[in-house]
Amino acid sequence: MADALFLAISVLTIGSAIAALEMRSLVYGSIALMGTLGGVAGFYVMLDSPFVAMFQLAVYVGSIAVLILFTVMLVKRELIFKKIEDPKRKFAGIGLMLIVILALGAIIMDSGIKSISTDSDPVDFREIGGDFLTYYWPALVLMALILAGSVMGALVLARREDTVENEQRTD
Amino acid sequence: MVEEHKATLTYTQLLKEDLGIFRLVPEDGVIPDYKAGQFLTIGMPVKSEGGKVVRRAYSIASHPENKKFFEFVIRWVRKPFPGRLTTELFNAESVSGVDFPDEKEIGVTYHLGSYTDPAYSKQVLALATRAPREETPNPGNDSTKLPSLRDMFYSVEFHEREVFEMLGVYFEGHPDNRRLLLPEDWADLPPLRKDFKNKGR
Amino acid sequence: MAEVIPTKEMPPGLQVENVDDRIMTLNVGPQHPGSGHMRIIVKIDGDYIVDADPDPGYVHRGEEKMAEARNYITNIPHLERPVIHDSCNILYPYVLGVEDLVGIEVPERAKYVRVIAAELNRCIYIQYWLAIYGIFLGHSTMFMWPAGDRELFIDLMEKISGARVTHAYFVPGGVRNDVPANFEDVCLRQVNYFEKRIKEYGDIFYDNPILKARTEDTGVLSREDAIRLGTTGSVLRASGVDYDVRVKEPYDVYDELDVHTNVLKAGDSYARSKVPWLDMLESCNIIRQALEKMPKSGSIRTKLKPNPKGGLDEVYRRVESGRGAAGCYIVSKEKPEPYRLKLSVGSFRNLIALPYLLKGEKLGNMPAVYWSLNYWPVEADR
Amino acid sequence: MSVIAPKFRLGYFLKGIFDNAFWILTIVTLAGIPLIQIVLFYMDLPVIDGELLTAFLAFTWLFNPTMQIPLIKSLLYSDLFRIAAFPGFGFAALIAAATIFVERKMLAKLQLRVGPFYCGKIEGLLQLAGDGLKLISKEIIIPAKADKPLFWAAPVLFVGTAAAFVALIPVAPGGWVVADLDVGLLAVFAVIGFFPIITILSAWSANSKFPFIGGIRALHQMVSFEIPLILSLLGVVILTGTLNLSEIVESQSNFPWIIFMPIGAIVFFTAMLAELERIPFDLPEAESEIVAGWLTEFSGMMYGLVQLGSYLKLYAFAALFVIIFLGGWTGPMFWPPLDTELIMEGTPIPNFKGDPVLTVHAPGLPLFDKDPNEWVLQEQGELQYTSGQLLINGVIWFVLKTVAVIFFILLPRGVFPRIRIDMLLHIGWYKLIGLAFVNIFIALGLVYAGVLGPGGIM
Amino acid sequence: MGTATGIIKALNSGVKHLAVKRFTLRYPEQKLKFVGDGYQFDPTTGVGIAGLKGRHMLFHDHCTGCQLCSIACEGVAEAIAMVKVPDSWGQNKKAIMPQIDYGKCVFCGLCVDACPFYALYMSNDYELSSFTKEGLIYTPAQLQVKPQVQQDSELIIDKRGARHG
Amino acid sequence: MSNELIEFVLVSIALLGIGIYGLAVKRNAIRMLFAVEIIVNAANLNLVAFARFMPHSGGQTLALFSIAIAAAEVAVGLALIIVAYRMYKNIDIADFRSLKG
Repeated sequence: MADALFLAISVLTIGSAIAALEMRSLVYGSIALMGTLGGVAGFYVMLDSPFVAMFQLAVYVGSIAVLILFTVMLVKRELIFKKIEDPKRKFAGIGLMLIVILALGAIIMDSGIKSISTDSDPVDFREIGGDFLTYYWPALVLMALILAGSVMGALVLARREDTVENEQRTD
Repeated sequence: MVEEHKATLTYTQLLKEDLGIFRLVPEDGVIPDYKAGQFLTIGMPVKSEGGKVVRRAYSIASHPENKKFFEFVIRWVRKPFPGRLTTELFNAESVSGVDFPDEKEIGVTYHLGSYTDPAYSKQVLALATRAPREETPNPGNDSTKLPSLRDMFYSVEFHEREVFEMLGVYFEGHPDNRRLLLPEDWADLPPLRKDFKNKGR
Repeated sequence: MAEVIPTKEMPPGLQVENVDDRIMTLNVGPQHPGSGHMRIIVKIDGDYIVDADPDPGYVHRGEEKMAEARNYITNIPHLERPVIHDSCNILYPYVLGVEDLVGIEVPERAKYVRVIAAELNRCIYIQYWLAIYGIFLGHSTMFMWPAGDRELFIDLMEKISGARVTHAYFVPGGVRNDVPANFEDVCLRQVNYFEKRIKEYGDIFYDNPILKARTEDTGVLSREDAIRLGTTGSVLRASGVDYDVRVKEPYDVYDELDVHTNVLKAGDSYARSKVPWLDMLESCNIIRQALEKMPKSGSIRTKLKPNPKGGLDEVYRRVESGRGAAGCYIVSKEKPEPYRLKLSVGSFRNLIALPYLLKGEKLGNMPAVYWSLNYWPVEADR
Repeated sequence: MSVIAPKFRLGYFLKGIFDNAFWILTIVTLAGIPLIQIVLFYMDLPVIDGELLTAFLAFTWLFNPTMQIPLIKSLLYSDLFRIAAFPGFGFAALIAAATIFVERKMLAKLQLRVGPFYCGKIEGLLQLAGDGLKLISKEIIIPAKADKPLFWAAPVLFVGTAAAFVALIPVAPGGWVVADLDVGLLAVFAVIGFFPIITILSAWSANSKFPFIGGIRALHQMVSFEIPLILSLLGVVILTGTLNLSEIVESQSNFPWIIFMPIGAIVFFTAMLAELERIPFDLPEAESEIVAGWLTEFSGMMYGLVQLGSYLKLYAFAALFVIIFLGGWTGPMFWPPLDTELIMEGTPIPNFKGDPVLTVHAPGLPLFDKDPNEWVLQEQGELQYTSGQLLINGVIWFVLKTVAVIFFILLPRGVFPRIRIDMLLHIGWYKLIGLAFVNIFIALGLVYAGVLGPGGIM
Repeated sequence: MGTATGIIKALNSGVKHLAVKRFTLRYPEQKLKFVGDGYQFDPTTGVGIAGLKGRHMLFHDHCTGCQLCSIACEGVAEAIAMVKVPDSWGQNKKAIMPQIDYGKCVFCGLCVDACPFYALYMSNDYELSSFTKEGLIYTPAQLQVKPQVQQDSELIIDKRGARHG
Repeated sequence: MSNELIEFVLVSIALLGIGIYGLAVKRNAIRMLFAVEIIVNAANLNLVAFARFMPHSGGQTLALFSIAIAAAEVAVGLALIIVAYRMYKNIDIADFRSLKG
């Protein structure tokens, strides 16, 4: 049963990843990307780490997908269908992809992780919380600063040029 | 800049006991260019005041393109109004066009009131003028034209649009001479002219 | 058509250079829950309205043209059609004008009955208006309460005239019929009850902090602009101009009654919506005074000749209706029909303020500003 | 004189009904029964009295009166029942339907009118059923240039997401919840995050201006109010130290958290109103500005599905408020506990000679029936309750509290006007987030002072 | 704090009204009571008598067939047509009487004012709807029938609000 | 736990390959952002998988960090795309030539 589930989720993940890049419409592409992200969340559930899975859903689907959709709708619609793609480049890309997959796959299959399996209990998410507050606290603070800075930067970038004039108007 | 001319009274018609039409022709015969809403100061020696020349300002009612005479519609005011007409104080109560097919003219009457002046606010001032009328109207492109009063009384904007579509009087200087109430593809006569017949009646 | 392309003045800061993809044109109406029987072509940039162009005329029926084919009496049921909620007040200037033309006197009792009927009708209209103002702002209770309490006044008008909305009650020379026997008691009782009721409106609507935050400082019409645009009625009085035809140029018996003019200074949507509310209280006050001073018996109608004719004359009379000054301009040419009849109504005069006020507002303010102008599309179209 | 429809013929009417019945029967026999068989084949089947309950066995037992009770019991503990009926979809849909009825009648009462009155004879009870029938029978109109797959999918996805939200809500002690996750609260946030996407997708796919403006507004509103929503619940998480909703409820057996965190409750309630698009925050559906917002182009049952989803969402949010701040199902018991022996052993009924021949268990089968495998008596002080009693008591308290919260969600609709979008965003970003942080600091203060939390009373 | 008190005041007002009696008139079960018998013209004072302006009533023994009602209606609605009646009356030699089309009538009552013989007045009957256009045309024989109108409800104002009882 | 580590690693490699393909082929800025997201997710999957099979909380912690930073990255990236769209009226990175200096 679990194997069938694993197969289904991997097909969903990889298929929607390909669809995300290859769909003609960008909106459908973003929906397919949501499928990929949801599939990865499914893998996390299978790996007994529901905390990360829910975090993935909440962050990726709840905010990043919304951002992407919003951007896609902001840019003009005709551009979405404009397809500038070089067939040569496409074949080169496929070749590169195959090389990466084959090389990395060969290396991995050769290495010793092939037979690793475990019977130990999964990590409780309370431990993660503990880690965050004890060992990783400087990283946590740094991440908070990075997040705040990046969001502010994004706001400043995406601000409309005439906002200053608007403020003058309200004065 | 004030010029004095002598003029003769050529025509009077008493409409009511206190309202009359007077036409003046200057003795040198030249009518200067003027716009609607401008006025003329008329002075007359009054016997009861010992022959002193009393000057009063009267609005010109005739059309600016009319180069034959000045026409005035003068009402005898029983209670004297104070002083002057201030354009700021007046607002258009209504602007109504009346079609006079017999006289080949279209009259436009501005009813003006005041909100701030306590004396004027009790009354409504009627300002009447006329424009030539054509049998086959082509609104905007024929001689049925009047200068717009919008620059003076801003509130006449929509009223003049209505008169334009209902009677075909084109208001020169009005920035927005468009249809207001009628549909955009109205191809019949302007409906308030007398030769537009009510269907079914 | 040789039309001049309109160039509207824009508030500073909203001039838009590239119009291609930022501006969205919305057709608000005529089948839009927030428009009434008209269309407003709104151009928005983000949430700001950069241009608004009202397009009335969807219910234009040519009352003025039709009136030229009917005599002075048969015009009565037709002229009240533009505002059936305020039918007495829209008929009032016409009746006064015809009385001037024909030259008849109105009995004293009829004048009082007319004043009472006009004030009752003003309450009916304002409650209807208030109901729609409530639902425009998403306050469904304010839709239902005035619509229900309106029944008090409709019942009274029905007792007087026999019809619930289209009364056809005023005629040149007086009124159509006498009031019923115990009308004074019933009227006093219902008016007193309504005065209690109107305070509840204040609790739930006018003192509501959300409503205040929403409508205060939106669509501000300054005193000078209100005069310059020629607005009238509650819009004018909300901008701080003390003007009411009932006080300034009293008709019938308004000069014998103590009429108080409600004036607010702010000139925003909130003030414009509050003035009619205060007007209703004032109407109750006037009704009470008129009931007191009314002669208990007497004639209520001077008989007219059949097919009365006006002289070669023109007349302009005006009254204060629920939406502001309502005037009637009649040109008569010695015929039983008017040669030209022009209704000058408050809605049409206030319409000019709509594009002026909407420019630079937020889209969310559009219903609040639009309906606070006391605009009744059917009346403006006539 | 008064004929309802002059062209009405009884024969045609009956013929129409028979036609429909014929086709329904045909479809059921040809497709439905095999489908049921297949489902039954793949289900995890329970073992009853040492026998594996197969589909065939179930059908034969249906006609055996003595075996019906075990069958019903096994059905009660199956996953299907939990998802479709009791703590899941059916229960929520029932409360949602009751909510619609209460909303209509209460608003009508507040606005001095009658409300639905004729349909269903008693105060318009069946009005909702009538409306549902109308919506089903209406034609579904899709705009010509709409993006059809997304447009069709949006209402279904909306209901699905709302049902997933409902599945996370525990309603009674003993694990009466569809999905009992350790990270239940985080899962709730993950599910809430789906709503804006569905909204914006449906708004975009309609290819119309008013839905698009409504969708953008809904997006702004939901995204900006998710943050205070999450922050306002963190105080409770800090104090209880768990994300499991059932454990959060059990931590409130002495007092509900609203006593210590009224600010958090107010923030959560306000954010909840905004997430639910209820007045005064119903900007996405502001009908006087943007016809019906993102619902403008929906018609027929698509509109009905969206409404169903939004009322399910309403129930789920109210239940979440009850679980987190009002103590969920905890409350005093309504009746004294049953005798232990009565439940464990049953009551022996003697025959006329006085010999016990038949043992009858407590009434109210199967809730009070003994089942040594699943039912364990729980102790509360000296009194002992069966879990069936606890279940009923818990559900009653839960429903009472939820209805009270729903009342307060509905009440603003009659009292407040709609606010403007910039005011809404201002409230969300400036006031509510600040208040939520105040709430978190209160919780942290209580923890560090040792009053509550892991080191305190708990 | 003004905001908070305002919100509480509004909520209080809303909750208070849950106990106020409903205003709605349940129309087919309850019917409003009107003044008098109907709108008619009083010959003694020369003015009308208040009452509901509903369907007309025609007194055949007063009607002279003078067509004044039809002329009065001409400019308003053109709802009145004069038709032949089979039986003849002494005062009505032409044997024509008004027939009223309620699809056009605006219930203004000018025809009642115009009738010099007080043959026409308006009754309290206002339930005139019909499924066909022909059903709205009332012949003189139909207009003669006095309507059976049952009205009982009146506006009651007491401490629990105004309502129709 | 019936699955083995190698399966997750293989899925992760496949995702990585797709991401590299997207980065190499696509010239649409938003598509490239998609590819980056896919690569980040592949890495996260590896992190969590290894953390599960050699039980240690570090992997999940790192994955959480990674998710949070990815959110920030997407926000900044989309803002950049919007700015570029406003300047060039296009989102094809081949058109962003003047950015080269």
